[in-house]
Amino acid sequence: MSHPHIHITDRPIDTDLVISLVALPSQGGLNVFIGNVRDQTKGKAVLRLEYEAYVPMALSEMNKIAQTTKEQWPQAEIAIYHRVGTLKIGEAAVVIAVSTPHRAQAFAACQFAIDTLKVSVPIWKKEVFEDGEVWVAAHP
Amino acid sequence: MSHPHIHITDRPIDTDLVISLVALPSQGGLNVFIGNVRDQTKGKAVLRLEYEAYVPMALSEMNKIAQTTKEQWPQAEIAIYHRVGTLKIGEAAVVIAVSTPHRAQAFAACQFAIDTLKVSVPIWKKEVFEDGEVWVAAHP
Amino acid sequence: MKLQILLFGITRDIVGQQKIELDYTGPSDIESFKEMLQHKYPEMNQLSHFKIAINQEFAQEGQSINEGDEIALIPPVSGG
Amino acid sequence: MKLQILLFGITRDIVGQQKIELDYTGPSDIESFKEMLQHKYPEMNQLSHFKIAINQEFAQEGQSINEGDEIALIPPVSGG
Repeated sequence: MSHPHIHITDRPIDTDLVISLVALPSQGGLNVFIGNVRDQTKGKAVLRLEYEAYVPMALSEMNKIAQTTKEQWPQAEIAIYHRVGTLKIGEAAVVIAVSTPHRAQAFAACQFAIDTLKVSVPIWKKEVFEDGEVWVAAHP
Repeated sequence: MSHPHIHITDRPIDTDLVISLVALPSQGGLNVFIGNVRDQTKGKAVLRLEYEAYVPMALSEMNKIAQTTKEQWPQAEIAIYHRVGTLKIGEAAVVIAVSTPHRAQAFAACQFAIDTLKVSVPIWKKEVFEDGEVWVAAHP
Repeated sequence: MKLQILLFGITRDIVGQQKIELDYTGPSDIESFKEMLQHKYPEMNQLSHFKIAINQEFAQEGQSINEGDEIALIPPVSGG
Repeated sequence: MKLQILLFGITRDIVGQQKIELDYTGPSDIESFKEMLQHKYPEMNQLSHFKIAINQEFAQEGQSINEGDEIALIPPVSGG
């Protein structure tokens, strides 16, 4: 079953919108992770990033993250937005918002979600430098 | 020395503004904690909350949190906004944003900041119910 | 010595004022001062705890109060 | 069996196409299929690793490929 607050988009992510999806009156703690494009990697200037996704499988894996989060923290509400396409420095590649009745669970669940996304969701980024480009993590 | 991104305000907190204060091109990970007014406490419906601060000391303690965060996570940028006055259900009482080059530190530093704020900053909230009001945590 | 004391949260409700002036004649250490307040306002004993701030800093054990200090009662905080 | 294989990230660069069609005649288990790819595209051996997805799920050890499956190469992911 598809989770309503999981999206892959080629438009800039509206952080306020993602937050609003989980901001319920019963939830006192809300934690948000935003992954932004950095201006350098190991000291080398990055011009832009290009993200691509195996969309249907990426959505399926993001759904699994939402389900597992719900199993581990039954009161958690979660929203996950991931951007694809060409991103400029400072733009958000991913925004994850988690709300829970109390704050400790919101931190733990949000960290679980981004840590899992980083290893399980088929999305790839290519860093573009002045003198070339590199698929991140592709080579040892 | 006063930290530039620490504020106590009687106006609604603009989450996007707080985030923008720490969103630097060098910082890839950004964590945000939002503490919202819940609609109930131990099953009893809350109508609204009233927050008050010993403002100069609260700002001083919030500054110490920023300083300690910077000592523990030297690359962290932090912003802390706390609301005072009458808050409706669902409104944000506190927003803390922390950015770091990599994500794990952003989570740890943001959690440190809110955990410390909860015990050290002289701000008080009164829960207003249909049939009375209670200063939170005042009595055992 | 004459002291002005700022009151917040439930301590303001207990005392019924935001600020009081006291002519304090007891020992200047913070513990004696706290005992005087607990004696004068017995409802303070029902709180989880309360602290004293001197010049916008939490008072340390044994710290002295001096005339002109900004004194504040800090009941259990509940920000966030 | 005839297979369509989807390619992403660096595997698309290695193969030079987004999608290839293969007439695969080897054993149907995922390990044999991977070996065939590594032999056909030696640059795959230089990757940190790569996985195979069958019908949008990571293939499990020993899993079989069947005609009509949606097969995809999953080089090391780097989302977020």
